[in-house]
Amino acid sequence: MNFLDSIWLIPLFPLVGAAVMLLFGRRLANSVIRILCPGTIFVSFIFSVGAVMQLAGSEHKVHEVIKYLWMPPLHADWGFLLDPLSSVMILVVTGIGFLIHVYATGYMAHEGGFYRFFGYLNLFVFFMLTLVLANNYLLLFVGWEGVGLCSYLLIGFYYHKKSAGDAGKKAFIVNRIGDAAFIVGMLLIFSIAGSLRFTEVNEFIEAHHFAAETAAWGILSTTALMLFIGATGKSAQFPLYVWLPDAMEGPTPVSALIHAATMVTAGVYMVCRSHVLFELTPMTLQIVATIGGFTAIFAASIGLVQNDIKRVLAYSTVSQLGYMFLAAGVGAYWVAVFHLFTHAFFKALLFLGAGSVIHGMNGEQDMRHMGGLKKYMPVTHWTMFIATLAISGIPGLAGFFSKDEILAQVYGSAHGSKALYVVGLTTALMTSFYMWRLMYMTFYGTARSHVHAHESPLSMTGPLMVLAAGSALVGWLSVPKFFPIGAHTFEHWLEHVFGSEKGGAEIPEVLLTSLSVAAALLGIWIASRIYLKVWEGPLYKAMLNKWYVDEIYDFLFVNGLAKGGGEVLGAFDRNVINGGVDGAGWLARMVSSVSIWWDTWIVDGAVRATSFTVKLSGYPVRLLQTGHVQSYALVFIVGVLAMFGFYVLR
Amino acid sequence: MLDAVFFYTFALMTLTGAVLTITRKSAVHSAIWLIVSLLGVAGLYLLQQAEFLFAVQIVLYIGGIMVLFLFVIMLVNLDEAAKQRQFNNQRWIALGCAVIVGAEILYVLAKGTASLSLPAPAAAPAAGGNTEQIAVSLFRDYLLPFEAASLLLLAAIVGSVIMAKRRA
Amino acid sequence: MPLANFIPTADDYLRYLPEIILTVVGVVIMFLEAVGGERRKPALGWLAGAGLLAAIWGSVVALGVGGTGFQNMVIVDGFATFFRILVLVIGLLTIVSSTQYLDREKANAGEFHALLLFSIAGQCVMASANELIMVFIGLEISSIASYILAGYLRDDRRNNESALKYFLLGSFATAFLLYGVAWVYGLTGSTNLAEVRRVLMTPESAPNLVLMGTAAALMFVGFAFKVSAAPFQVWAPDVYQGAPAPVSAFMSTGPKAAAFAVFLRVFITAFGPIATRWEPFVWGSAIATMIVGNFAALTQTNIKRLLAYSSIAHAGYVLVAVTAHSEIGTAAAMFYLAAYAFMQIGAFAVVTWFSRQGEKFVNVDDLAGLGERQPMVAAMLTIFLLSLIGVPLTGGFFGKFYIFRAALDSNLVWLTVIGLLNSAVAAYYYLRLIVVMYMKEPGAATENIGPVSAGLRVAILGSALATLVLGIFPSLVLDFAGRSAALVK
Amino acid sequence: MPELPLPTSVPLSWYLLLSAILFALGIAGFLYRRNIITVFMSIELMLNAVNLSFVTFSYKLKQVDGHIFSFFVMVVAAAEAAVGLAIILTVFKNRRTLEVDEIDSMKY
Repeated sequence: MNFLDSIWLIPLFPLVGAAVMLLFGRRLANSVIRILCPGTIFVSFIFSVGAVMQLAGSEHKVHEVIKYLWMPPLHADWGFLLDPLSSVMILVVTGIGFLIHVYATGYMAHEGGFYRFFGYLNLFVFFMLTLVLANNYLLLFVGWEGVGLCSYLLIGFYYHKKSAGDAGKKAFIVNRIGDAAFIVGMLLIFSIAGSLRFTEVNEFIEAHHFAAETAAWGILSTTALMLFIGATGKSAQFPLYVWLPDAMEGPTPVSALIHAATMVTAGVYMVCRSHVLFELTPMTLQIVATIGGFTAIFAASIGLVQNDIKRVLAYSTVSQLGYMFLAAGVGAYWVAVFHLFTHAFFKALLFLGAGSVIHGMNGEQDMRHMGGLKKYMPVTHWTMFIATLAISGIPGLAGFFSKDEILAQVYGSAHGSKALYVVGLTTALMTSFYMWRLMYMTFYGTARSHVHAHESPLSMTGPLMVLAAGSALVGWLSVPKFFPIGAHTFEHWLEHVFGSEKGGAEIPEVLLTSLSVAAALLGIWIASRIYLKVWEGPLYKAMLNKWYVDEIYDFLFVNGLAKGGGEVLGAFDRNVINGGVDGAGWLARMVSSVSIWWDTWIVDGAVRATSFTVKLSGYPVRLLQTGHVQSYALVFIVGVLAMFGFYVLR
Repeated sequence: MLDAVFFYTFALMTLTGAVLTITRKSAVHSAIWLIVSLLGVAGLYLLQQAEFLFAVQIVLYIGGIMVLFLFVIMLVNLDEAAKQRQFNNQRWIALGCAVIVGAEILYVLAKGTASLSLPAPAAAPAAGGNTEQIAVSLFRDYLLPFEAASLLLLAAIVGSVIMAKRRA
Repeated sequence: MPLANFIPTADDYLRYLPEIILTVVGVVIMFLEAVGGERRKPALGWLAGAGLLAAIWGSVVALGVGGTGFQNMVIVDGFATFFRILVLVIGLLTIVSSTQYLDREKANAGEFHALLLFSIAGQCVMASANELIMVFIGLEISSIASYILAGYLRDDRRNNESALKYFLLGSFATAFLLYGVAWVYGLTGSTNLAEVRRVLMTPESAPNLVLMGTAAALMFVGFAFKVSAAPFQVWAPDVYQGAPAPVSAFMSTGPKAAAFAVFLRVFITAFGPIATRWEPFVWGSAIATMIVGNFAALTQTNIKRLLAYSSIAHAGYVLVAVTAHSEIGTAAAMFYLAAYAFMQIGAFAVVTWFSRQGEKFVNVDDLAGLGERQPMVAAMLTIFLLSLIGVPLTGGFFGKFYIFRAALDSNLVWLTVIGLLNSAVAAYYYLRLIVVMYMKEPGAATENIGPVSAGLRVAILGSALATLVLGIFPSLVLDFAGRSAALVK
Repeated sequence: MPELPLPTSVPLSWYLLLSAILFALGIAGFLYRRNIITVFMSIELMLNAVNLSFVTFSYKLKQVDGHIFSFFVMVVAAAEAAVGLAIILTVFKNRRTLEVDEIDSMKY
């Protein structure tokens, strides 16, 4: 069977699934749905694997299948493009998508609207596959908006929760802003290259030898910047990241699939897809790297003190996406995709694990009420343990290889800088801290609630185990150059798209690797010092200590400094006396408090400002639309005056 | 010279009529002053050799439309209407705006007329009086608008009957 | 010239076939209404529908003998045919969605249909006008009929008010239009569009540009009123809110499409040579229209009023395409108007069904729980709203996409940016409807809601289908629009 | 009929200025009168201003096309008057008032 020419079928299977679910789902038994929906994704997965294998075997590493000339004047069609880049994406989408579907059959078993949930989920996969397989920007945009729409539907899945509805709405509207920029970018590309097909656009740009816009800001830079703004919306980068944490209102499998593994990486994919353009615009690349780096450290600092288990992961996702943009921004596209790939495994696993915990705790999401779950939920614990090791960057696991490579590239690439490297390294430290904080608060210590936690069913733990294996192993697809064993498959595979690496400055790889490992270990150590010590002690002391930390926070940022400088000194004293460990924790809290302050006042402020604007816009309307015919006529006359004035005064 | 006298007379009629139309309290008075103004305009038509329009103005506008207006004014309660406040709250702003619009049109006209070069007539007008010319033109070149106007009138008749008739 | 030259030829009549068919059918309907009994009432609706279908056929026939006719009074080209068919289809959808409404409100069906046909005939006249006098008469036929339709339920206070406001302000705006026409005539010596263009193109006979620009501005007032462009849009919310729901659907699409047709025709054909004169105020109006429409819609609680503001905003997007005054701009405007017509009529059809007798339920909150009670209708309304937002795979997306492409092509960068930001704002109020439909518990309005009548079902499904087809296969319409967008030969 | 000489003592533009003033007066009437019927009459003033312009231009151009346009304007004015007055009557029947600024049940 020729899988290569059948790639157009890959998105079609989930679409059929979605259509069946949404049209007849109500009449189907749950047991049928349970087979059918993951089944369609699995078939897509098989086709994807087949197609990728054949692509690997073929001479030409680009395969285009055009099914229908959709809009000939725009050079946009229902056409699909399989190349090493999209092949990575379809494997992630179908593979991890399948596992999450299986997981969801267990997780959602007791929820109403089972069929609708799976209908939307399948629809999402359809749009996601359309997005990554599209051979032109327009079809990519169709998928782009489609996944946004499904995300909106799935976040708001809990209809009765108003916050869910609001979160969905917020996600949709914030994304519209990014989309507006994307459309402009797309139109600019068309006006430059006269086509929207990736291959033709790239050929055009290469054939016309555009000079890189190093000196002055030009049309290419604008185009690339517009595309990047579009990406910041979908991939939750600063300042458009605000929707992602709220999106956690949705069911956990949705968070895992959409808000961790697939949809949010669409922006990274799109930037990498347009790498030919970005290569020519160093200034835009600089912006990409800066925004990426800033988002990474910023989101990580907020993640330090979140108490909702899913929100920790949400901020962590934002932070990791920042890493990917950081990589793309320094021109290391393949590394960005590599991190995207490994991240999909361990982050999906973390979310699913968190879901399993929430499931086991009967819906509890606050980590302060967890603890000691290790013995009740062994599988969940061990799989999450692996994922946490992976994300922290412990050598041998997936996250280590990709993150290490990013840091090395940031350090060594022509576009990179030492400052960004320090940012990345600090983020790595923070990441390992908050992830281990999560682990300690959830699984270790003593139980802090009376819920009888139970392990989840096999349909949920099965995918966890598969993902854990992935999190442990996929990193070996591309190891650092000085590593004695391991492959460079991933890098070489993507060289067909991004070209081989140009020899940059000599990178002290061993040193860099040691540094990042040290950062990871330091984070774990601090977390264990603070949380393990505290939670393992008597409950009383734990409460006391927690209270004390919160008090500082309250004092510093809620009650205000003016209330008593002496207490600040006292608090500082206690911290200094209590040693560097607590001091580091305090510092972390401080950094994080600033970020939280930003989040509450500026971000929520923006949300409040929106509703304020809505109210405000009512006033001019009242002034204009009085209901009186003659004041309407007066408005006419003012309009006429304005137009005449234009002629008279000019 | 004589035409100047006529012009000023008719112009005065037109303007006085118009000003009084929009300032008289009673709707009936307004309507009557409007008729005066329309007569003035009719006179101006005559001055510019538009005999046909002069006749139409008298017959259709004054004889038809204005009578309709008066009829409706009589139909609604006149006493009550006269007692009502005649000018609305925005009258000063409104007047100001109207003055500015007028001034701007005048300004543009004044500025423009200096260089107002009307195109030369395409062809010498056909022989015959104004009414005859109009007849020829109306039933040859403007046949279609003439027919379309019948549809307009039909729609208007149907419309006003629907609005006015008692509910079945 | 010999008299024979002035006798209209058979081809002339063929070119005018749609208008003739509509007039004849309209008259026949009124006649049958008078002689037929109560039982024949439903047949009148069928007859009107058949008349519209025949007129669509007539438009195609007319295109077969395309060209100018009746001493250059009309021009039948692809552009005219596109808009003729568009308003005819709009009429068809209005008729199927109004049958149940008329029944429910115990209104007279025969005269309603006759007036509707006359109004559409007027819009067809506008679409094919090649002479300002035809523009004017077509506009008036369409307007006079719609004044009456807006106040069709004459015992209803809101209907009255709507008709009165529409009528007074409409006449007011028409006076400006006419004053502009008078100046155009005085400055160029003709009211024929091609002739006006010729005069403006010839340097030696070109009139004073200040006066010409002012004339264009005065005419713009008239057109802007009809298309509800700022600052001449103020009437629209009141009128659409007050008029019967199917009539609002009709008024916010049919006359608007026809008015855009003449707007484009006049400004691009006749005033094309002085584009630099009118471009600035159309530009300003486009921005103001989008902003006013979208921001005013944010606070609305009445669905009809909300849709009225949204229709203003959409007029703003089309104005962006007009400002571009290029062929792709024209094609984009044509496509957008078609896509917009379906989504707007569809949304209004749902409102028609939902509002119940006397239009009791027209508030946004009344929709609560519709997704649960009537999932099919809710899904359809969702499609219309998504299209109004401009989500891909719906007609609204491609409409916007092409418009902004045309704008960028003409270097209207700011217009594009403001337009796109506006479409982001617009998502807010449309989504509110979706949220209410799906995420709120059913209230009094949705508890005892009856099924959708057959006619409305056809209207809703048809519009939804058209919206999706335009979104998935836009080239079907776009190719034709692109081919017929060349207004200047 | 012998052609009359152009009235040289009154420049043509004066007719246009007169027409402009008449138009502005119509606007003023529309904007500030409260009685709906008078408001409507103001529109008639504006239409007359338009007709005057048409006739003047027509005279200058030695054509009758302007006359014909004026004629159609009058026809339309008649049709509008019929429809408009009918609408005004129904409003009066329903509300017992002719004050235009009391007709404001729909706003904002």
